[in-house]
Amino acid sequence: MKNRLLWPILALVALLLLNLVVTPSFFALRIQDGHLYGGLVDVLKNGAPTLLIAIGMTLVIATRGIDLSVGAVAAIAAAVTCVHIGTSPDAGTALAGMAIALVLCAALGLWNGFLVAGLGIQPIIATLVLMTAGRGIAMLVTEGQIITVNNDAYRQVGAGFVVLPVSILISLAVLGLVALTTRKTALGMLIEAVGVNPEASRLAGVRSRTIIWTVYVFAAVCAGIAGLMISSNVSAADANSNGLWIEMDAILAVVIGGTSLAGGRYSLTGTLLGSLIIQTLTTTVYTIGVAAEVTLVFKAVVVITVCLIQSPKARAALSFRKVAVS
Amino acid sequence: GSGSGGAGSGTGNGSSGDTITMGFAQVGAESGWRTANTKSIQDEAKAAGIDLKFSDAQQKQENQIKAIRSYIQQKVDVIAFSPVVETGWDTVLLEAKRANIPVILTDRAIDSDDTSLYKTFLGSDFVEEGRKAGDWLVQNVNGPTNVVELQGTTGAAPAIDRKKGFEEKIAAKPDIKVVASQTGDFTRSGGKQVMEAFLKSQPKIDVVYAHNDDMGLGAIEAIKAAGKVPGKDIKIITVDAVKDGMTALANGEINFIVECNPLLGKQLMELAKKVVKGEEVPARVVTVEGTFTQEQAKAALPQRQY
Amino acid sequence: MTALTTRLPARFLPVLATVVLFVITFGAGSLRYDGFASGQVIANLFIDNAFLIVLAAGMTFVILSGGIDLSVGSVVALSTMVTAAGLRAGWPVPLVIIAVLLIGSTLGLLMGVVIHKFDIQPFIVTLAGMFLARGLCFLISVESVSIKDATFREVATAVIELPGGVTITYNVVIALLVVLAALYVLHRTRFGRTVYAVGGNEQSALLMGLPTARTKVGVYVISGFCSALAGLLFSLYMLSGYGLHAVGMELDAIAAVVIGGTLLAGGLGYVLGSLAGVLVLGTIQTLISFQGTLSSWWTKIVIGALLLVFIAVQRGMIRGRRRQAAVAS
Amino acid sequence: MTESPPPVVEMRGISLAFPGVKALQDVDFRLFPGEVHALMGENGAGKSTLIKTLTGVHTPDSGSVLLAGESVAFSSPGQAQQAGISTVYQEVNLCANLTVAENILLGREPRRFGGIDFPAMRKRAAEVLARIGVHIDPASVLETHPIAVQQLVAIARAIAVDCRVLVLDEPTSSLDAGEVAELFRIMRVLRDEGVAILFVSHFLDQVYEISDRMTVLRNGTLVGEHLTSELDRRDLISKMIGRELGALEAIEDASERHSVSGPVLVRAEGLGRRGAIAPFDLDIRAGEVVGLAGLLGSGRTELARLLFGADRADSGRLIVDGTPLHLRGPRSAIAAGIAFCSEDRKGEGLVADLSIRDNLVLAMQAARGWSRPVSRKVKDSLVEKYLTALDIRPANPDALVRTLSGGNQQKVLLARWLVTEPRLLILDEPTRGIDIGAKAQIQQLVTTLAAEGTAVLFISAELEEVVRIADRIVVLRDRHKIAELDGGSTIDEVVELIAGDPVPEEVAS
Ligand SMILES: Nc1ncnc2c1ncn2[C@@H]1O[C@H](COP(=O)(O)OP(=O)(O)OP(=O)(O)O)[C@@H](O)[C@H]1O
Ligand SMILES: Nc1ncnc2c1ncn2[C@@H]1O[C@H](COP(=O)(O)OP(=O)(O)OP(=O)(O)O)[C@@H](O)[C@H]1O
Ligand SMILES: [Mg+2]
Ligand SMILES: [Mg+2]
Repeated sequence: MKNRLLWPILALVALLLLNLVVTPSFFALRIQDGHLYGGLVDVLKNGAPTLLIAIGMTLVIATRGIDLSVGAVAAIAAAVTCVHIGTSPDAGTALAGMAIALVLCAALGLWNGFLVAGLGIQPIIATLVLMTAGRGIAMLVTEGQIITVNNDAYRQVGAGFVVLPVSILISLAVLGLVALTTRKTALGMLIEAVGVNPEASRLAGVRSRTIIWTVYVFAAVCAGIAGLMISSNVSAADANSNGLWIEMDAILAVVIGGTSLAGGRYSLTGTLLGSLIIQTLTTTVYTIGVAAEVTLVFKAVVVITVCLIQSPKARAALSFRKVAVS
Repeated sequence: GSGSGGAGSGTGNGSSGDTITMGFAQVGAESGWRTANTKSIQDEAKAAGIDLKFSDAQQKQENQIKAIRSYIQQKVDVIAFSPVVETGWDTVLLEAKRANIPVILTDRAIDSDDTSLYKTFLGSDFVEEGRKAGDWLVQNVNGPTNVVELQGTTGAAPAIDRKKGFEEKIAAKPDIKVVASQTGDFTRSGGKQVMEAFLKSQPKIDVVYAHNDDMGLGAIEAIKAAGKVPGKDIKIITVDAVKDGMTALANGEINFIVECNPLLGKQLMELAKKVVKGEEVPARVVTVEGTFTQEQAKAALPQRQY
Repeated sequence: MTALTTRLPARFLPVLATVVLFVITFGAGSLRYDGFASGQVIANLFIDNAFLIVLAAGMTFVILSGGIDLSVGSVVALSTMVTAAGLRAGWPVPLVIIAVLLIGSTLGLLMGVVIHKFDIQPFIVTLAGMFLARGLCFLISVESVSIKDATFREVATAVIELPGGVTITYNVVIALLVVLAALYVLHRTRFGRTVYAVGGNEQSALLMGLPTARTKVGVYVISGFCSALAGLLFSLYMLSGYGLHAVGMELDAIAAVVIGGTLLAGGLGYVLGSLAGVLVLGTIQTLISFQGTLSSWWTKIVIGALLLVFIAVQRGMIRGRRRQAAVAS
Repeated sequence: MTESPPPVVEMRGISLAFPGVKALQDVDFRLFPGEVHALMGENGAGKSTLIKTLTGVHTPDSGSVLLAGESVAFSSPGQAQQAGISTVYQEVNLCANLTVAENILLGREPRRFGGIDFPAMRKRAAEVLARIGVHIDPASVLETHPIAVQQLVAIARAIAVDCRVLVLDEPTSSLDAGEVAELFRIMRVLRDEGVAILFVSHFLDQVYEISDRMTVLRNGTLVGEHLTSELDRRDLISKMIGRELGALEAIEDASERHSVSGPVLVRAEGLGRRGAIAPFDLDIRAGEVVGLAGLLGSGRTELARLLFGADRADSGRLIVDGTPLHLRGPRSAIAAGIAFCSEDRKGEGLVADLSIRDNLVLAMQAARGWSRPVSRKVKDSLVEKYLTALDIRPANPDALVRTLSGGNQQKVLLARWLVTEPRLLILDEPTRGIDIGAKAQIQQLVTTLAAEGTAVLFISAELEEVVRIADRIVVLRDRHKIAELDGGSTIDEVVELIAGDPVPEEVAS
């Protein structure tokens, strides 16, 4: 278990070191306006939404599902909140807006859960419905405009600091909460059981439907909060670009973290590492000055290298000669 | 509720009646700019009494082609569309030509040797926009200047052209150097993230050139978070002139905006009527576009519609 | 009809349901819109989706084997880019075609080998493949490149007249040939059946002594080849090469396959289902452009809603049929 | 040994370790042409692992494999197959989504014009099946058949080709006497043709009936190689378990029958499901062991599934403690104190990727709901209790169930339901793949449970077992309940009923 996480950690460290070599100031931290400021802080702050969505996604994937709609749900949450806030600078309005948005997200999660657990539709296609329509709904809410708000309370969610960025604190808190809930209760085990062998779980009396339903709702709420972070970070809701392709990043984070898309055993720590690796990669591209044309090739090379490092088989193949010699 | 009334059908062969049927294949609704563009076209079509068939291609060129093909099938009187990419239109436009349906391009020309494929092209010139931005910079800075560039989506035509035009102009002054250039995908979050990274990796940044207002607005947030003053410590040039950008310009956070006008509707409808009647139209109609400094922005802001 | 359906094994039901639904949707469109019920509209469905049909056929192999290929859209883009750049550089057409097909198959082969040899999840490997292929496009050229080659243009604009004045393009013919070939390979060859076996239970397939390694790598080669071929068709369709072509098309292909009744977990599904799935997606689009009054956001919402109606009804039909079949037996 | 022909398979000094387990340590093994060679040992002794090492599934850490005198190192089962080693692995390892014919012939299907010739393939498959006395539609999908039929299909696959070596790892665990006889007939024919047959079974009768020679493993080490004729049962058992036999016999004696007259715990009235089992009546009393007897496919499993609510009944009702129970699914059955231990432990029983501990408490936990976790302490004590009670090996609660030997997996599944302390325990083939010691243990467990007031519904393909332990025997035929017999009945009586005339039409639904 610990051994398995060693390699993602190494990959992350290697990426960070690459930054250090190219930009020596990357690790520099200073206090700016009462909070930490520096490259690492950016990684945490910008990685927070992906991490949050990836946490929800981990549980969904553990039940053998997948949720493609998280990006659209994030956009809806952002749109609803910003439209609700409008020009108001009130903290109360912001809170109310966020509450409405998250309740809506929970409802969207129920909807996904209904399609998957209730109607038995394959998750990828069931959530594709909301992925497509959801962005339309978000645009309907904003009427295709970017809704800019000027609300300090709202700004805190994505751009605020309590020494560290508020967004990463939220994501880590959710991570801790999920870790605790799944470990201290039997939820984690039951989720894995449903993911590994749904029929055996049913015959053992596990409420698979309720569990599947729960994880989709949870994933949607996570996506909603992430959407709030993304839009709060720039104080604007953009129904088109908020959370665009974030489902791919989240799934990638989960998978790099060692959770199999085939369901079953999952690792939240792995997901945390996966998210950090992905965000570090993105930030690295900006900091070390990879030309825009080469960015994708660079990403491809890094992703595949990270995976090769992690794969026991690849390592065995690489170290084979050494073993043979010694 | 349902946004799709029963209207819109039942036209089919509009050539017989007086009302003109226009098929408009929009790229998508990927930005506020585009939405304003769509709205202008829809409003002006209504005002001009033109029956508009509108389709949104969800940012995919192939969908646009499909829509155009379906307009040909529906025998509309005139087809208009915004080709975000220059290439890839020949086949379907040839079909339109065979079906005797005139085509108007908006926004951008196409790259085809056969100019008979379309009647006219109405739109802005992205390279020119880049040049305007470059011009302003050349005239307004002295001494060594480090510029960071926030590019649009890699490969997107406005991104390529605005970069090209800009580079063309600043080449005249070797003091001006683009020290970093990265794509911010035309979004605020993208602009902010890239700018955050630039602020850490570049020791000295004097100017930000953003390919659209949104990335510029994102960059402003990043600059503020770094404890610098946007517009003063770091000058900002953007393109588009949407309302939010203009507000920032009026507030002194942006220094210069090159306009890219989405309100093509009126001109388009006029052209369409002429084209359907068979009148001669100029092969190229340039939209009226200007540039804004901070003072001009303050004056123009109250009338800004989008 | 009932006699037929009760005799049909349950596994054909999703495909059947898709086809029936397609017919119903099309009928509904014909009633609602003038000019919808024409042969050319159907032909356009094929013309406009020929490349997607080819992609979906390749994707069917991968998904049947229990994998997934996210790189297909990017490989299409890369293929258009290579085609356009190659022709611009004056390469002869056959050379371009061979080069494109080789590049696509090689990419598939590489991904397959990494997936199999190093036991890395297909999702990541093909996602990296997706980045790589699109990145290579931009390395060739950031701008779009027009295809001016005369032969290419001729083939692209040539039409085949069918009885009734309906015209189709060569793309359609190629796409249908690919479907036929896929049908043959999947159902008549050992490789095809092994694809199903591996998708059903890889461990068992291995213990049964089947060549799982070759099969697993093979499906990615096929998918890579199909993507390259789809890229060629796309080049003919667009007459241009561009790094931003076919963005997100992998999702369309996957959606078509899954709507066609193929199980994402592998082992169950049919190419004909995927073909029906593509046609369904195409019909939804045609319906929307015939409606012609939807705003951008309503377009998305309606696409989602139609998709939902589609899969929900399909699901209902399958369930109902199963129950009926159980009662009848 | 003085055999003239050289061994066709020779394994020398084979060692293989899995993380935490030394599965094989320096094992030698020889297999001669024209013999049936039984590989014997307790659950987890390493039999399946040795077989998988031979066929290239596992690569040994050390040691060598010789085939007809030549050193071989297969890297996949496919290669072993090409070299003439045909294998039936312990769990049914076929592709449930393919047809029966494909499962039998895939990889060597008849072809025409380059493509598979399906009519010929079905014909050929039907022939092979007929050889072992199975008559099912070769075009049907494998997963529509019960596990026993699947096992027969796996055997058919193995004998469908000409082979030098036939390996059968517990092929008979789900089969009833008739099919076993059929299989043995084929095995004898093949042996006489010079095929070397490696056979694994926990049924000593079968082993003594068919095998010429045996190799005994214990804890991954070689105990010895013997001619069957020279090793009697007592010695064999003590070699397998490593101690004297006394303990075992004591257990067997304990399974005394008694008649029960307690209150009716569960009553089925006209319960039935079309296509599965005709409506039946059944009373099960607390403390009673009811055996279900019938041929393969007679509907025993279907009956059990209805009682548990795994399938929905479309007629009749179920009465528990005198009040009708509306069975909405397994959950309501579990809540009413009913437990069902499925015959298909791989597909419907265990959660392979979870640990022994999690599998053990799964049903109990599911009943409590996710928010009330079984405390670590309770878990540990339960796990501890059942690991020792059922002698599950390795006794490491964190080991993934996937890595256990077949017999040990079966024990884990059984333990899962014992943990819930059910009032009615339905056991569908609970002794499948379980070694002789453990089998006696389980039988005794059933008796003890019954003595403590638990009702047990016991299904087994092994009639002796049913007759020995049941207080009452319900006989099924062609998916109809045809008779109930008292505990004192003999096997012959039961067999007569099972194999009797077809059910008259009017009884059928
Ligand atoms: N893949 C694996 N990983 C870890 N341990 C394993 C694995 N496969 C088998 N083992 C262990 O190796 C030992 C031998 O198992 P094996 O399956 O060979 O037993 P067996 O003799 O066939 O028993 P049974 O009669 O129950 O089938 C067991 O302790 C088992 O837990
Ligand atoms: N999933 C299924 N689909 C269709 N028919 C089935 C299915 N499962 C079982 N059957 C059929 O139902 C009949 C009863 O099967 P069942 O498993 O109840 O028999 P059984 O007496 O328990 O036999 P076994 O000895 O195999 O356990 C068999 O004829 C079988 O072919
Ligand atoms: Mg075994
Ligand atoms: Mg049974």
